[in-house]
Amino acid sequence: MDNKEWLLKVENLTKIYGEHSVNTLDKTGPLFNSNQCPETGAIVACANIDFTLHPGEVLGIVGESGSGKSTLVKLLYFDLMATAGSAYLKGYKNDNTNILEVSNQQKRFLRNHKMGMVYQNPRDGLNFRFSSGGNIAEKLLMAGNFHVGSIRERASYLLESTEVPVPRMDETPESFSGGMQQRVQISKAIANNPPLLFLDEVTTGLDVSVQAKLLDMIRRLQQDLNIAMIVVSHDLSVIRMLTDRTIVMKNGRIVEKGLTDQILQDPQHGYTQLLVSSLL
Amino acid sequence: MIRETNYDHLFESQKQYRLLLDCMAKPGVIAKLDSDINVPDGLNKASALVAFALLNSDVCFCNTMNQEALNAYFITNTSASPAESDVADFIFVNGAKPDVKKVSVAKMGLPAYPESGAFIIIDVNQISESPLQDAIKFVLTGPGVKETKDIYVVGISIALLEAILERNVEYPLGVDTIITDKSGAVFCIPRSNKFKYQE
Amino acid sequence: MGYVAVKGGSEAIENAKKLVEFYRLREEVSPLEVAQIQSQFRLAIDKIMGEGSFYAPEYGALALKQVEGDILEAAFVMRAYRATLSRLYYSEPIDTKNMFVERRISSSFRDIPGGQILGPTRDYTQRMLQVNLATEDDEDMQKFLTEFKEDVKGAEKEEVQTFSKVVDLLREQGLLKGVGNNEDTKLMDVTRVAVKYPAPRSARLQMLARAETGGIMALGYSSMRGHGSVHPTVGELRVGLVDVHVTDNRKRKRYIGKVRVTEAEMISKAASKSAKKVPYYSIGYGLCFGQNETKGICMGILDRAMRIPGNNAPANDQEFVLYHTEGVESLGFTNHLKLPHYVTFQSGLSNLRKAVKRDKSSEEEKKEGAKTNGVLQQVNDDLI
Amino acid sequence: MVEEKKFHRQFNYAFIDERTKKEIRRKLLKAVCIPGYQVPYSSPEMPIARGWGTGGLHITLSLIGKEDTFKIIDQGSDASVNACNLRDFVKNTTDCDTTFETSKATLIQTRHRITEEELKAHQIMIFQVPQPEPLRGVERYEKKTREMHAEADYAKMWVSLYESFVRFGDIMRGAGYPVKVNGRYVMSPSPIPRWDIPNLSDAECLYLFGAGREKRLYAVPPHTTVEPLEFEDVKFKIEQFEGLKCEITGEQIAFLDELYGSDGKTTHVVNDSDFMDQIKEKERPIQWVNRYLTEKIEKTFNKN
Repeated sequence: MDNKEWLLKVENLTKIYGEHSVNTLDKTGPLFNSNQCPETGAIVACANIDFTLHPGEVLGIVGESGSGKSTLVKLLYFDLMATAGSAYLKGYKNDNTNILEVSNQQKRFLRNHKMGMVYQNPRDGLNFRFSSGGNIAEKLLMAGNFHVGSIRERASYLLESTEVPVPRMDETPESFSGGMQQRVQISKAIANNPPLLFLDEVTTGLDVSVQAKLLDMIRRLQQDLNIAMIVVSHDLSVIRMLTDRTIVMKNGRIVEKGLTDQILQDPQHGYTQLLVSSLL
Repeated sequence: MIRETNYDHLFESQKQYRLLLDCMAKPGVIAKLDSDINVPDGLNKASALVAFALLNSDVCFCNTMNQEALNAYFITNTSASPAESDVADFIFVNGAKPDVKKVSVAKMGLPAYPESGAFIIIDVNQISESPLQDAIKFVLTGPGVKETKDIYVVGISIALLEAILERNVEYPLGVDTIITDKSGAVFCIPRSNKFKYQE
Repeated sequence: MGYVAVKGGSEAIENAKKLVEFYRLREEVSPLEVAQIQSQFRLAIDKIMGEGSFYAPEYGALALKQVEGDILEAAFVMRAYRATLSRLYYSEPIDTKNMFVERRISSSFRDIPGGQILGPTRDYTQRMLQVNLATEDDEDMQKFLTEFKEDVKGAEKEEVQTFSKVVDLLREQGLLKGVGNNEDTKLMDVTRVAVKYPAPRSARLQMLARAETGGIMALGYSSMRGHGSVHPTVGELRVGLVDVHVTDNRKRKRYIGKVRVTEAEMISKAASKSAKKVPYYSIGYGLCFGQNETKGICMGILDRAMRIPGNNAPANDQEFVLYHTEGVESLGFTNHLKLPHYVTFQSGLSNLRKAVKRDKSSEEEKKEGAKTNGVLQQVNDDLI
Repeated sequence: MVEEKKFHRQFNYAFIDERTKKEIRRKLLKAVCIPGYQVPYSSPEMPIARGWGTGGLHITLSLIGKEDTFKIIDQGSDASVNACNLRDFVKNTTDCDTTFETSKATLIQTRHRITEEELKAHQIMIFQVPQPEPLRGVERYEKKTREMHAEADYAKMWVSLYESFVRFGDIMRGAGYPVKVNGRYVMSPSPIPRWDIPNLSDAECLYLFGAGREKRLYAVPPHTTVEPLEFEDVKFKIEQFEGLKCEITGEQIAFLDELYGSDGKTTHVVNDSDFMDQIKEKERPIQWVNRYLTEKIEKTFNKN
């Protein structure tokens, strides 16, 4: 693909918990089937992650729990601090500023204007003391919209497009079903049209029928808005349904990447083969 | 070493503090500080009175001029301890011949606790509300100033002003400045003030 | 008329002051002597000194007399007085290993080197109202004292009672790990600087030592009952006298006197953070003025609880614990509700009236009840 | 005798020791330098209970000198019991002049009101603050609210105002309406009514705030912008007192207290006791000028 057409570039992204030694990275990973450094006990959540995301593209990240896939998006959304590595966002400060190293105020700006995040647990992405509309308003207020009328208009529109009954806008998400909470979370995440959206295991824990509807909705939304997404899931059927390209992770490392169709039809790495066969 | 025996640490420091507070609240207002004290050479009396009003053993200071005599004088009369300029709560500077390097590393506080930024006390020759020869004109704007306020200062180096402006780029982080002259006049520039200067 | 009634402020205060003095004395029982209070209300004075953070038994007794026996109010008087005294020196850390022990128990071991010493305690007595005390007189007192002295004759002059620590036994075996509070290189004096959160351990312990006994008991108890996970054992509880030294300006160590303290070393299990995941014991520490074992123990529980990461229980949450167990501050603020609030109330009232008007005129009457409740709640929130 | 000495001790001028005064003075200067920012300070115990004005007293006693004339009001009244008690305390420990007359005072300590009369450049108004943290209602942890101020992250505050509008049709903040100072810090003005809020902005006098129990000091210097938080389409409003007037003076443009007589009848009187006395005995003092008040004046007198 044309080099000009990137949105997010990630290089050598690494997160290690605890004290690590020079050998930590060499003695962990899929080869050792372990995240834990045998010398220091440090946990390598993810290491040496490189990839490029294109505008409007949907990238899947798949792997079992502990593979580092959630850590990866949390690092990019600044929920966690990276141990090493860099990330660049197209259009932000000449495209060449490592967003992982900017000040907290700048990070806040990026989150408010350039990114959205949907967490597995709606409580992480929504404030349950606020109404659904209030949650969406939060994102809009932070992007500088201080007009209650237009905030409510936008919130209604978003809730409608995510299939949440608009009359329930002023209720707190507490009383909503899990699927509906997720849809409110998605509305909030895309409230100010961010070019980049992270989805972290958003269907995990929901009923199968609810899952299918939610995935459908996400796919439609993605096509309508042409928003770039990074979709994290342990579930290959989610990856198959939503993504164009896929990264397979194990023990904090990338073991395979490529077009989703290709990976599903012809998995190269033994671990991916295992995943695919379990899907069948 | 001079121990100031005439200075009244209760009422004089109260009175002079009130003048300082007024000056800090209204940048550009000029107050006169005076007292019967014998300041060592190379220090404006008003700067000594600022020190008497604000320093004690809870804080540390860095004086960048006539070090030995002034350090002894401050220690004796205020109980504050001397320190390097990057940790000092108060930095005393000669306006005409400043040690700019020391000012450029002054504490500017932390985002959650910006008040730990230092006070910079600058000795100059003369301060006036009306134009003076060889003076630098300060145009002050910000909290405490109705629209703008002009102040003329003789004996202050541009490099020093640049260093202070540089420290105050990321408000609320920054340093707060107190300028005194040989006649005992004093005015203040808090970090919230966006001042400009003209030669 | 309301307006005039408010104007009599000064006079009203003067009369209230006289009246409370009258209430203190009106029964015409001879005035309590400070020495009587000091010696016979020993445990009350200990509490007052702890919560007042001022070790001065005579002043504590005087304060208790002044406020008609309200311990927290007396602690408040002590604090206010203490705040006017200049802080000249910080003492050297006291060494409780060299405590002159009056009482010392451990519940972790059946026997400990030096033995368990019950000392003065009501722990194992029956709390029946002792009606004979109603008629106690000087003669009774002398009789008891003479008999008691007779009883203990011979045992009187044993060697000085200092003992090594029970927790040292565990520490020597590697079962007890240090707290590792590296943040505390310098003592943070909570009476001289406002605490910043997270607070270093030196600040946390000081604040607990000054905290209201009932307050820390409630939170310490909550932690044991299931709101949190501290299941402690008394490693050692000791009460006794310790020497206090200061270093003067010329770096000379000076002995300045003795204070009585209660020290509690509470032991609880902690998971290890290291790779091998061997659990070990960790200490919760309590130390306060005088004999106040409830406080020592609960302080130990809370010291431990506040080091558990996460705020999943009130006792683990340092902001929650430290802000709300500060007795003198809680006392003042809860009582400030007695001050007039009519301006703030008026301000909220005007909002409420408007909202009720809007509500009535609005067509959707469905949620009327719920809405008005919400409004009332909001008005209450405003009345700070 | 040692015992005698023990119980005979003089207190320092203005009660607080000089070392603590200096600390408070330094912190007040910093508060002035960073308008609206809460500076932590030692806040020693006073012989007055926490929550009863210790923060205000710390400031007053650190500033006061022999030349000062001190006035103190509580809920607008000089004669309310707690104001009397604090006035006595200040008077006894400093021997300074005290007054009820707003224009004669150099230092004015207050609880929950700004005087109805406009303050001048030489005057300092000192607020007793119960809860200095405007964000406490939306975030209970101090560690977090500090971070929020550091990053000027006021999202939660704004959402709470939005929610108030959604639930009740208006921003239901009564007293203590949150304001933004100098375009940077969101600040609690202490529980003054909304009536007083506009007078914080671009004033001639210096405003100092002391929260003793919470150990925080902050300031609004003269000629500083103080804006109540409001939306483009949902605005801040002051209390209106529509069609009401003072039973005693007939005054219509002042914050009014609502009184209930024993016959159950409601009457209103001017809240600011000195303002009322001046109107009754001398002449109406010069009042603050702000656009909310101007609107109210126009409305009131056009109607009549």
